[in-house]
Amino acid sequence: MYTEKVMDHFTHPRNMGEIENASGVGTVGNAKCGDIMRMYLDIDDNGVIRDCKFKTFGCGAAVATSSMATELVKGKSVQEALSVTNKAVMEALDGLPPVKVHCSLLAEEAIHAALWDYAEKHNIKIEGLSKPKNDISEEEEKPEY
Amino acid sequence: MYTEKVMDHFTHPRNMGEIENASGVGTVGNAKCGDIMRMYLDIDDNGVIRDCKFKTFGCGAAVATSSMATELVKGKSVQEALSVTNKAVMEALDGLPPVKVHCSLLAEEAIHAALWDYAEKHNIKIEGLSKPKNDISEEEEKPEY
Amino acid sequence: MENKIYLDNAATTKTRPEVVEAMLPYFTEKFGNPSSIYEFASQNRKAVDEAREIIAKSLGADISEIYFTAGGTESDNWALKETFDAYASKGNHIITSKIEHHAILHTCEYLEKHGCEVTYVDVDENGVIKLDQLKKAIRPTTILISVMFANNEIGTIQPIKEIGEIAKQHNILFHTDAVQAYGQLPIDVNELGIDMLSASAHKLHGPKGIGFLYIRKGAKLHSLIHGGAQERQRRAGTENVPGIVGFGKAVEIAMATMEDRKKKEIYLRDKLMKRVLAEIPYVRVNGDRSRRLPNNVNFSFQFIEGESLLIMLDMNNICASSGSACTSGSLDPSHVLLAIGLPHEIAHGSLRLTLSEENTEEEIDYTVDKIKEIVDKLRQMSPLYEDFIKKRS
Amino acid sequence: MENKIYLDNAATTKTRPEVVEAMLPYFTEKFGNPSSIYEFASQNRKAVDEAREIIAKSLGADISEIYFTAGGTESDNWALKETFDAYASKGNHIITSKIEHHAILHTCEYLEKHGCEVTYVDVDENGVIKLDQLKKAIRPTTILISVMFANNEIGTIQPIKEIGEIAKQHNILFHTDAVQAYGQLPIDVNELGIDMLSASAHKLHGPKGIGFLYIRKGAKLHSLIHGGAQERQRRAGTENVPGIVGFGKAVEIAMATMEDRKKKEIYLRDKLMKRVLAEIPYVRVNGDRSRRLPNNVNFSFQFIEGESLLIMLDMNNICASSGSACTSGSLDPSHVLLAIGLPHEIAHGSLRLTLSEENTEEEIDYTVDKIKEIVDKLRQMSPLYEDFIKKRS
Ligand SMILES: Cc1ncc(COP(=O)(O)O)c(C=O)c1O
Ligand SMILES: Cc1ncc(COP(=O)(O)O)c(C=O)c1O
Repeated sequence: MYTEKVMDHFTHPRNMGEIENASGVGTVGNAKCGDIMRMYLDIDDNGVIRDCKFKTFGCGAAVATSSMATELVKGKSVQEALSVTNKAVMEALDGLPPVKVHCSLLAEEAIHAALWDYAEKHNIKIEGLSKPKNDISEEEEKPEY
Repeated sequence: MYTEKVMDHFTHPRNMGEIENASGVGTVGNAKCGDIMRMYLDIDDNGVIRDCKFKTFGCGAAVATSSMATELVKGKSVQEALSVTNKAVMEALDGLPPVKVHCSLLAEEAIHAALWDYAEKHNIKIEGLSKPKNDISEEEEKPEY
Repeated sequence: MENKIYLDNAATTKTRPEVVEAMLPYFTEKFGNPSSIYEFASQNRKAVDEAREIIAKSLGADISEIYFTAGGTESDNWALKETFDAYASKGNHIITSKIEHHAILHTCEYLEKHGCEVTYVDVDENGVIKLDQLKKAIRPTTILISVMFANNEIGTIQPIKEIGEIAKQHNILFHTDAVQAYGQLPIDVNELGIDMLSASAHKLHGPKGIGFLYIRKGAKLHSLIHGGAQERQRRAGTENVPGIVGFGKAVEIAMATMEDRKKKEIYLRDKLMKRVLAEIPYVRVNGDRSRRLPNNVNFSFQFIEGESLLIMLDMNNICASSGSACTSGSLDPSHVLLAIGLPHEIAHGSLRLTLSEENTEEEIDYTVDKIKEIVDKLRQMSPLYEDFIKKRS
Repeated sequence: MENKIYLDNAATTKTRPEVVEAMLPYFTEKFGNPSSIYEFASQNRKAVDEAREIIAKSLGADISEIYFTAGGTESDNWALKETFDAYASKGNHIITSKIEHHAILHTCEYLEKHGCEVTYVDVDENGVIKLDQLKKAIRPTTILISVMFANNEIGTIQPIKEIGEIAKQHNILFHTDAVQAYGQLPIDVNELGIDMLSASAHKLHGPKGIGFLYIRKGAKLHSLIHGGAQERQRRAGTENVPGIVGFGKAVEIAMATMEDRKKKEIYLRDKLMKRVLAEIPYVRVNGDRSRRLPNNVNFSFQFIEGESLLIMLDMNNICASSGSACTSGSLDPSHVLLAIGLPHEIAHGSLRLTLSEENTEEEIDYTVDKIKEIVDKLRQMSPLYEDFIKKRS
């Protein structure tokens, strides 16, 4: 079902984890739909993404797209990162099954959400970035055991 | 599908053939339905069936019931022959498949038709015998090549 | 002959050993459910896709147009019932022929009880559909024309391309029951203008219980069998993987050997016909002499009844079939033989012999000898023959 | 482990070698069409009858009440659609449960579009149908109650006898989808008051593509699939003889080994449950603990998603299944898990393991070890787990 690249990024995710005191953190998706991605960005004073980490609740494609997205934005400027599209993520993974395309969109959104957080925290405006819509805080249901 | 007895009477039919100047001949059935039976009776002056022969156009069961019917009436008096029922024919054959029961009825009718013919020719009335309904002459269609 | 001579390949065929071979691993080794996501099952998904590809290619169709079913009957039911359902807003009229298989005719009867109007077009004395009648039958409410590719009893091949053109001109869907033709004749659904096509594996040396319906892209039919998302949500139920794999293999072989088989079968068929016609009086061949399935012979022997003939052939190790009422459990003889204008008693005396490439010339000669003997014996027993001879003399 | 550990027997099972053995002669040797009248085919008729007898006996039914179909899905479609058709004069209301298989639920949706009214009765948190709700749902127009014998996801066994009694009291037909239960649990249709029952061979180590519908004498349903006179005119299509023979053999073995299998499977199942519950935090067992199929385990692991879990298990050679949306191609997780009240994200984290007698204790231990490792790994990756831990500390 998945390409080798997807499987590789799923089983050996790059940059999985947290960044303490990150410059920006963004969480998108929704447990209801089965996918939540969180991106941590460490951005230096020149606006270059020094480090990027992720955590993901979701399917194999969700993990792989998160992993690949971190790879693609690392070392890039904020503006460059902004133009990393879901298509770029998919291409870098040698493609996704049609039913999984939404995972790559989520990865794009997660980066945007983290950048938005960074911009808010630092009180700057990033050209072409609007408030992300899919935030985990919008989620209604809570786990209950 | 057929019992051994049926198969035996089908493959080695008893009394198959014609009787010249028979005392009575009866033909029942209808080519349309795929079954025609003709019975020839040779009846002596005491009203005993000396000989009985048949010709049949029809399925295995039709042939076997004809054959068995001739066996059952041979040597019998006209009155006795009249009481040879389709059930008796079926029992003597160890049974017939349900869809073939009509063949045994046809055999009963064929005997009746031959007896009727005998009665008419000899101007006698046989107690309990009515004019057979299924005569080949009622058939509409004729073979046409 | 010691060995059985099987001349009933229109009823069903022997599954080829290569086909069984191909199926076997999918029972006990690669037994996974193709819908499962683990690797172990994905090989089955692949096997199903490969079979689908072989079949699509054999028809000039796209793989997305082939839907596996449990056989020709289900495919026929699906095509008719779901066209009726999906195109209700356009109309409720279906055109078919009088000589279709019961899988079509009984489905039509069912639909008639549910508001469908069906026109049953006549065939000529050779079993060829009357195209002018078909054209005249078309109404604004006609949603489907369903005419079989080749008849299962008398082997007549229909003018499919012409029907396809008529259907297209009037923007009507065209379904063909190709259960007998598929694997015997080359079929290109695009060339012939076919929108739906039914086939069944066991008629071409594949396994029983598996078939397909080809549905042209754009035809809007929904599922006949509802449930899981199998077959792109159009035919629910866990895929019969061994059956599908076997079907694919059978088609692959059928397509590769078609020309050679055809030649051999036509040679034997024609020899059989010629000898019977030359050596037995009062017999006719049913069906078209030239527009005919390579493996089909159908005779009517006057004065005798088919079931008796079959049983006696059986006792001589020859497997054949008849349009006699007695063999079907109904009272009337074959509707096909009646539709080509045979009187009942001649229809009753019919014999169908359907060959395969496995038959030998020796078998054919033996069969003719036996038919001769048996027909003669049964005629001696027949009151109809007696009358005929007496009248003649 | 080098060898694959197959824990998805609710999806499909390995065909038993004895079953394949029994089927084989019917492909290439005894390949005749059971409807043919010659001796060569009558052995197939007999083989079909024998299988039918084995199956009838296994249910306490009469042979004339068993109708072979292409699988559980067709049987379910048949029972519902043709009851709706045949009993239209009595009413148009069907009662079923919220946790039926899609073969029932999607058929109900189809029927709703055609004038049928359907009540979907709730289940409790263990997946047991609410009998009081079912009783209250009965109307004068109710023609059918269809409730599955045991659920395919969470293994809960329904109070079939009670439902049978309710149905009988109200003179309503009772159908049960026993696709998962048949062969695992003893079933007597008379004792339980079942009027119709669906089963599928491939769920009990028989072949794919063959099933049956039990129809109690007196129930008036007509055919779903129209055509030839097979199956006493109620299910047309050339009989899948190898499939039927294989089904018979599978049932014979299933009935003979039921008790031993059950013991073994329950032992392994309970061990699996106990170890997971003891060794992994934040997990729950779905389905009833005691009214449960012997071979079914269903967990929900909090904070993780099922497909990831499945893929990682697969990489460790373990075949399992999940109610996660991702595995079904739809967006919502399993309707069954939602019906027992699980929130979406917990339903997404579900894992179904379904055993067979072939599984070993070693396999179970290995599987638990792997689940532990993988769940831990996925939780380390999970933002939900991160939040949970942070909140807690
Ligand atoms: C022309 C035709 N259509 C349909 C069928 C039905 O196919 P099956 O019996 O495989 O369902 C047959 C064969 O029985 C056939 O000859
Ligand atoms: C409860 C239940 N009903 C029906 C079915 C459908 O059976 P099949 O896929 O064999 O048609 C299944 C299995 O998929 C099932 O588990």
